[in-house]
Amino acid sequence: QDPITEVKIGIELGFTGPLESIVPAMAAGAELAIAEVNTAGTLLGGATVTTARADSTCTDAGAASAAAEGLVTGEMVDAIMGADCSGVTSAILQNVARPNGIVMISPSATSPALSDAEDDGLFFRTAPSDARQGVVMTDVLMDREITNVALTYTNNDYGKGLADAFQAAFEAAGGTVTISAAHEDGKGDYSSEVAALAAAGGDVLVVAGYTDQGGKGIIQNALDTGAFDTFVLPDGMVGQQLVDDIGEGLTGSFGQFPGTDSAGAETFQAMATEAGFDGTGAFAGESYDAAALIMLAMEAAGSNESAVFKDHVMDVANAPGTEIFPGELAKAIELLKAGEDIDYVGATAVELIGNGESAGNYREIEIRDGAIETVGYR
Amino acid sequence: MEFLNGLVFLTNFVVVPALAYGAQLAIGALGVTLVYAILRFSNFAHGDTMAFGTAVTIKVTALLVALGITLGPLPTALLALPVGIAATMLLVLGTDWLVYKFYRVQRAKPVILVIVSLGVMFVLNGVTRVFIGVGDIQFADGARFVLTVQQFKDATGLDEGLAIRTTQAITLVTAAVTVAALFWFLNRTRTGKSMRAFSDNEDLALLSGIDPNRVVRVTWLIVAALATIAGVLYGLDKSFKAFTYFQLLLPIFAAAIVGGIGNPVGAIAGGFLIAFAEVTVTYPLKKVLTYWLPDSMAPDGLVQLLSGDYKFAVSFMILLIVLLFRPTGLFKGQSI
Amino acid sequence: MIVVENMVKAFGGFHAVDGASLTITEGSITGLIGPNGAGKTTLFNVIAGVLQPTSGTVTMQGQDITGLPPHALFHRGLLRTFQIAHEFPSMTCRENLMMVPGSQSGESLWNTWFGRKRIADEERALRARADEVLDFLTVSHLADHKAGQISGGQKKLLELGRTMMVDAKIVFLDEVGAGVNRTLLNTIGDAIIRLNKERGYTFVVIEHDMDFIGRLCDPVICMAEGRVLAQGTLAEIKANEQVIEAYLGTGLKNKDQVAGA
Amino acid sequence: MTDSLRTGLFAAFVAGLIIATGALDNWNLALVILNYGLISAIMALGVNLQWGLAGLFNVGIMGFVALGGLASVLISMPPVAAAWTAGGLRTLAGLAIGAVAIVALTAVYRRMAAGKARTIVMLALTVAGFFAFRTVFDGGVAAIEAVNPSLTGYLGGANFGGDAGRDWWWMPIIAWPVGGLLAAGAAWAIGKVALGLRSDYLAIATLGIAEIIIAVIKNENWLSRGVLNVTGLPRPVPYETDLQADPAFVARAADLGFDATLASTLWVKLLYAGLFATFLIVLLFLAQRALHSPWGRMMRAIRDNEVAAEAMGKDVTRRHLQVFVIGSAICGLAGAMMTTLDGQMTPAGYQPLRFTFLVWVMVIVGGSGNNFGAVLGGLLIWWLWVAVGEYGPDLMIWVTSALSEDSTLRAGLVDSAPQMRYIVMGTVLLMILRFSPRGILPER
Amino acid sequence: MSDSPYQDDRGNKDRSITRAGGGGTSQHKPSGGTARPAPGTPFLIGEAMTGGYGKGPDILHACTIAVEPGEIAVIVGPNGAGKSTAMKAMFGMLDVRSGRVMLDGEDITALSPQDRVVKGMGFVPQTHNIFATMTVEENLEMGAFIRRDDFHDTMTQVYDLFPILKEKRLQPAGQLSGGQRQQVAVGRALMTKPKVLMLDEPTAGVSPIVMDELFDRIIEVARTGIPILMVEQNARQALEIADKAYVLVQGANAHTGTGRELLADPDVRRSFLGG
Ligand SMILES: Nc1ncnc2c1ncn2[C@@H]1O[C@H](COP(=O)(O)OP(=O)(O)OP(=O)(O)O)[C@@H](O)[C@H]1O
Ligand SMILES: Nc1ncnc2c1ncn2[C@@H]1O[C@H](COP(=O)(O)OP(=O)(O)OP(=O)(O)O)[C@@H](O)[C@H]1O
Ligand SMILES: [Mg+2]
Ligand SMILES: [Mg+2]
Repeated sequence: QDPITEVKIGIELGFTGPLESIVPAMAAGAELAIAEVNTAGTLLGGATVTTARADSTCTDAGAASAAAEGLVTGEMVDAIMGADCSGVTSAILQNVARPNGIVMISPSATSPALSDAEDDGLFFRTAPSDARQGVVMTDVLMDREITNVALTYTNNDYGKGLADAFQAAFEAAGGTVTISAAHEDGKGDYSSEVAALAAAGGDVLVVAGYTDQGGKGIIQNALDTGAFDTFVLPDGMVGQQLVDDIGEGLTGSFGQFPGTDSAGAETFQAMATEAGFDGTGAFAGESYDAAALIMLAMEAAGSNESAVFKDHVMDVANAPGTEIFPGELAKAIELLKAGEDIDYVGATAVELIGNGESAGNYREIEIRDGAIETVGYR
Repeated sequence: MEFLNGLVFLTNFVVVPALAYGAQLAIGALGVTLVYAILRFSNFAHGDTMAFGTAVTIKVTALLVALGITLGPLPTALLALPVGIAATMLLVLGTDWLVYKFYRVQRAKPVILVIVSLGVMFVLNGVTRVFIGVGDIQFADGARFVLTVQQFKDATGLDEGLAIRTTQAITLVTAAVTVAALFWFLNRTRTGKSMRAFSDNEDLALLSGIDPNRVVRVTWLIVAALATIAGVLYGLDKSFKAFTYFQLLLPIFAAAIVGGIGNPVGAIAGGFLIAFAEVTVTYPLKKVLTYWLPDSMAPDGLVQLLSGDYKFAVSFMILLIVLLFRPTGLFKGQSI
Repeated sequence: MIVVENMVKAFGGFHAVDGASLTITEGSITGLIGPNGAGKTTLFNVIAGVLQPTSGTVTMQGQDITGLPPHALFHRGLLRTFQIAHEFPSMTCRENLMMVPGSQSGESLWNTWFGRKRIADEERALRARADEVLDFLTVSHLADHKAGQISGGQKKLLELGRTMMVDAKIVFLDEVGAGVNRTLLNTIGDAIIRLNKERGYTFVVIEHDMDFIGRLCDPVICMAEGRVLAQGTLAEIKANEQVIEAYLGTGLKNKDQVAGA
Repeated sequence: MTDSLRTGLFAAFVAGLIIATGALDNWNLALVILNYGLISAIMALGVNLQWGLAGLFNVGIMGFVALGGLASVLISMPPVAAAWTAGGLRTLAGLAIGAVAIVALTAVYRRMAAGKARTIVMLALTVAGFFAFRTVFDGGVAAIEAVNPSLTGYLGGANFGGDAGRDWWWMPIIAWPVGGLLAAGAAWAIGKVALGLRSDYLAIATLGIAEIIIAVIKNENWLSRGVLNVTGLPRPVPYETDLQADPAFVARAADLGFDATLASTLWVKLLYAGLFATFLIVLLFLAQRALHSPWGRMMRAIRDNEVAAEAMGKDVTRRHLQVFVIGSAICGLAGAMMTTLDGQMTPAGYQPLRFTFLVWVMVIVGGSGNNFGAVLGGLLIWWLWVAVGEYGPDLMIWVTSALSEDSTLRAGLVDSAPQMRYIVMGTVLLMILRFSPRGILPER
Repeated sequence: MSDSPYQDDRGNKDRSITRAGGGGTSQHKPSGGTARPAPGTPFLIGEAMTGGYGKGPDILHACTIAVEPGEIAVIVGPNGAGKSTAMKAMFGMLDVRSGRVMLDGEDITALSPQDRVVKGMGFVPQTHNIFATMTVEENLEMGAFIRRDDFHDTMTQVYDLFPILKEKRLQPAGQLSGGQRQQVAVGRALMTKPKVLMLDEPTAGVSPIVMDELFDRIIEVARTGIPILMVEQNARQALEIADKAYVLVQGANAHTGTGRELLADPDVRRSFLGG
């Protein structure tokens, strides 16, 4: 058999559209992992990894499918890192990835519906399903003896899914959700949302949104008007940028995001800063991990054929094996080459369960003195 | 006391924000309405013109701050605003010369111009993003509040607080000044009247010795100024993001139309109507009623007129209701 | 044939038509004159269903037609022309005429798909009729011209031609003469008389040209300030003091001074 | 140049673009573009009927497309039995109460004389009706949405074919015309109230109505699963994976010299293309016949001068309603097709830029008032929309290849390539309008 | 209507009116009021004008029209003969392909319409001749747009001439009846205090009494030395007061003479005056 000289990974994210502001950091995260592997130059006995970007638009299933078609049948990519939004992700999966038998790892599609999607074993995600996070968030609140909360979520499958999961868990645990109100991203003015939330009242405000979208607008407005002073921040809301933007007011707010007791996140952030992008941006770490997993699975399988390496994704992601952190991809490749097992931890403590989604180990954080501090793990 | 608390609560969460938002919409809608009245088309590129002007202002603000020039308690962006306005003026004049003029000379149907403005919108959309990026940018500096919740509580001893942000105060003052200046200009000055004449009957304006090119130029200049001011005020009060400004187009159009498109008074009324409607229609009265009603009657539910889910659609529902009963808007607008 | 009773049409507080009552007899050519702003056009618009009356009634052949929409009135045989010609500019003159007849089977979508044969037959007949009308109006050479590109007077002829495509009962003409060359106006006048004689159309004619009114109309109604001021033959009207004062005037004062200069 | 020659050349050009995409890049992409292009062409045809023929400025296309999508879900998805037992009937009862209340209200409004009494009765009816409706309806909805919310939580559709509806593979095709009917129903109601408005007002009213329709689809989870999306819609064509597993198919593909994956993906797309093209051709045929008939002449007259048309006995309001309903129905049909092709319904994906303005661009560029123009414009603009996204970044890399590898300008430009889609779309639109202002195929 | 590919929607509907390069308002003040002919040529003359709309065919064929101070010149002719077109050509609203327009001895063929207004030409078009959404008073003010002096006297004069306008002073002109609008249009032109006044069918649609008034006023204006050029279909009355008259047929001069001469010409009477 000919040696493999080139591996091509498609990066399909919403470069335009509602998520366009967080996507550049995500793409940069994925490309960081790829650059790392290329620097090592040892993948599959010396193959170079190239990338091809495509625009998922986040919202338009038709355009996303066409773009994916271009990646898979035009650019002949071996795997896809993407997509970002759950809607287009499932469209690409069904319309392009499955028919062509191409592996897809999404860094940010968290809709519970994707857990049971028919995928022929081709689909994975480095973000956990929202169902799990709802339970974790309930625990965090209950431990702090907070039982009366207001809830707002971004009106998409992520926000709604998370809000529903949380509300169910929280009420089952005896808590009260005074109001569960959606907010639309891509607006600037959130005073009416905050007015409604304030009128309903609650000890804290749970904001299931994005750091640079409506979520931020809501927090800013709530602080300014004195509606709430403590916020609960799930994964989409945890980011240094938010802390920097809001400043003092966020002190004391808390939340959780995927992560284990590992140094991976900090390493990744340092690497990102070095590479010139914001490593704390939502799903940047997940993107790094998604790309890394694709390449490591290839190495483990000794092949860049999706049909072959799709069965190795879970192996490299999970224990047993040597733990692999960001910046150690070269080492991982060596280990795999040597026939050893690895346990990829990466930037977000990846642990794949079920049909190939992140297990949902969460890191509980609190904002103190303008920094995100870890207070525990769940 | 109870009553006062309720009142303050309502003011803090409804009146103040809606006033500021309404003022921003109103200035935006004024721009749309002027283009409509004088150049006769619905300018879909207006949102992106706002974004462009704001983007330039942001760049200049950054430069000023880097140079150590600030305005003390006021946002530095106010200092940069004239530059932003000037740049936007150049932009729209350039666009007019390059694009719109051709169709004006050809006397194209308004809908052609609408579609042309759609093309301009696409281009401008891209240009702005390439120029400043797609991210979220916060550029307000200086003092954040004129009055904070805590200050208010301390001063009055009430349970509820009232906050007024600097940007909200600036927005209202600027809006008032801008609108007054515009009205004075349109109704009192020769140039203003000639613009109205031109908007009414282009040929006859010509026969009265009015220079059409000058009218068009002045219109664009005013529109550029209005767009930049609206954009910067909005960005100061919230934050800047290219996509948000594109989205803003819908409420701005709704405001212009509700008021009666082509009618400046209507644009302002429309702006405030839409803003207040968005805040109040889905507003849960629970807490206010708890203050105002005797304890025994305090409500259990949220007491919402309309479920919050539909908040996004509220401005359009208002729009439809108004149009059904007054088909040309609140203040009679022009209709082609 | 048409009876208008106590018609009032107010714009805001201003009564453009203010209690006008008049009767139009079948088979007549009635002239309607009056100073500018007397409410003639407004009265037309109310009768023709373009405006809703504030109060008052209109009956046509004994049936109440107050407030019916224009298209319904058309089907009852009431047609009108416009003070400013309302042609269909992007259609040819022939098409302008062919579109007129109501209840063409080709106006139902279903028939356009499944009733081609019937439509073809109808179209042939319509076309023949349109050409006949164009001929009658001495403008057959314009049949394939776009109606937007013919001269003002020709547009007025076309307006009149449309009323001939169907068997109208009553036709309202609003200032057919304004801006039309007098020689052409005579042609139009002849056409009106022929229609009246040969086809029995009833006409109501608004016009400021007394010669034209004189040639065509009997009786003549004069309106002023929204009311009927006088009614009778043109000679009677011309002799009416009030009419002279409000409408006709007494001729030029300065004429001689200039002609001599 | 004669009209038919011009049409022929334009058609050849568009076909050439798609074929070139296939030949030079890849056939799968070309077929994807063709499929979505055919659907876009149908939408453009509908809008052209409204604008080109009747001068109705409808900017609410998105809403009708979304209704079509909803129909696709309601017809082609299997029903969720548990949800029906939990609260299906109660929800329907709630809706019935609401409908009765509205009927009663209109009856009171019509029958009773205006005055205080009527106002009071109407107010009382409104309040009572509203509360009755909410109590019954909300309970039902809550019950439905509680049924396995992460996967269903809605009533599902009417497809009783086993295996998640796949046995009744033809149901999606039924769903398409139903989508048209649903959109037509909505258009009728909207037209009844809004068609009296003039140009820009109608435009903005329809824009608003579209947003409201989307809001309903996004929030009424019991009906449409809202923002949680409905995925895995059955298809009227075989699944690629099934084909790949079918030895007969693999053998036949091998005979033709294709590998199974490629053959299956192409075959499925070709089948879709055939279905869509059939619908398009039938619609185009009907539209052409209508246009060149007394009906079309009447519509042109109405567009030219409504007042005169009204005076010539044409019921302008009724005709406007007719065209509005038909045009919207066509958009609904296309929307249902698109949802089937996507294999899922994503309410958040309905953005005015994509589903309203882009369609308008298609119509104007193609040539409003000309059915062929609209259809070809649909295909052309859709090709461009995809092609710019597809080839833009490559082009940018090529353009900037003169700059040094690590210049920040180059990096910046390459990064902003996706934004170029907007710039290029805008520029092309402006160019076409500049040099052929009535579109590429002007009316007559 | 022009054959522009865009379809027109407002104004007089010819693209040529806003032709490119129509310069800015020059600031020099019109002297207004009196006119004095340069020796040798008439005060205002369109000489051998040939031209048409846009890229369309020629409508005018070597058509000549002139008027002297204190004179009333009347153009008559069948519909579509090119009378309005000739007026527009003299006002610079369409390209004159050959021939020239002279005002007071100066060649103004290349000037834009606004510049001609500044030079003292006033024009009332046949249609669309008022600002419909502006009040009657604002309409008159716009007539005085290029005047920098106090124009209230002129306005009083106009109100004296058309008392109905004073009554409807604050009403939008678009709500007036056909004849009232015509009065506004003429009033607007008078506000310019023009050196030469051009009227395109000023009496179309006005009642006999107002028509007489209008003619009277036109005579008065002419008597002050301002040349007046008008198109009329009420030809008999117009010719009676005309010092000079032109009959146009198909864009060319068919007959020229004094008003009385033409009135007496049986050929002219039959073909153009309705017998
Ligand atoms: N929409 C309107 N709003 C307010 N006033 C109006 C409106 N339409 C007409 N009028 C007024 O009603 C009066 C009658 O107008 P109308 O057009 O009927 O006159 P007319 O008799 O046809 O005159 P003319 O002979 O000049 O055409 C006028 O004084 C006019 O100002
Ligand atoms: N805007 C235009 N574009 C193209 N052709 C035009 C335009 N306006 C007028 N025409 C044509 O020019 C010719 C002369 O028109 P003009 O308006 O000068 O006639 P007129 O003598 O004023 O007639 P009337 O007495 O009916 O007003 C006509 O054949 C007409 O069709
Ligand atoms: Mg009238
Ligand atoms: Mg004329």
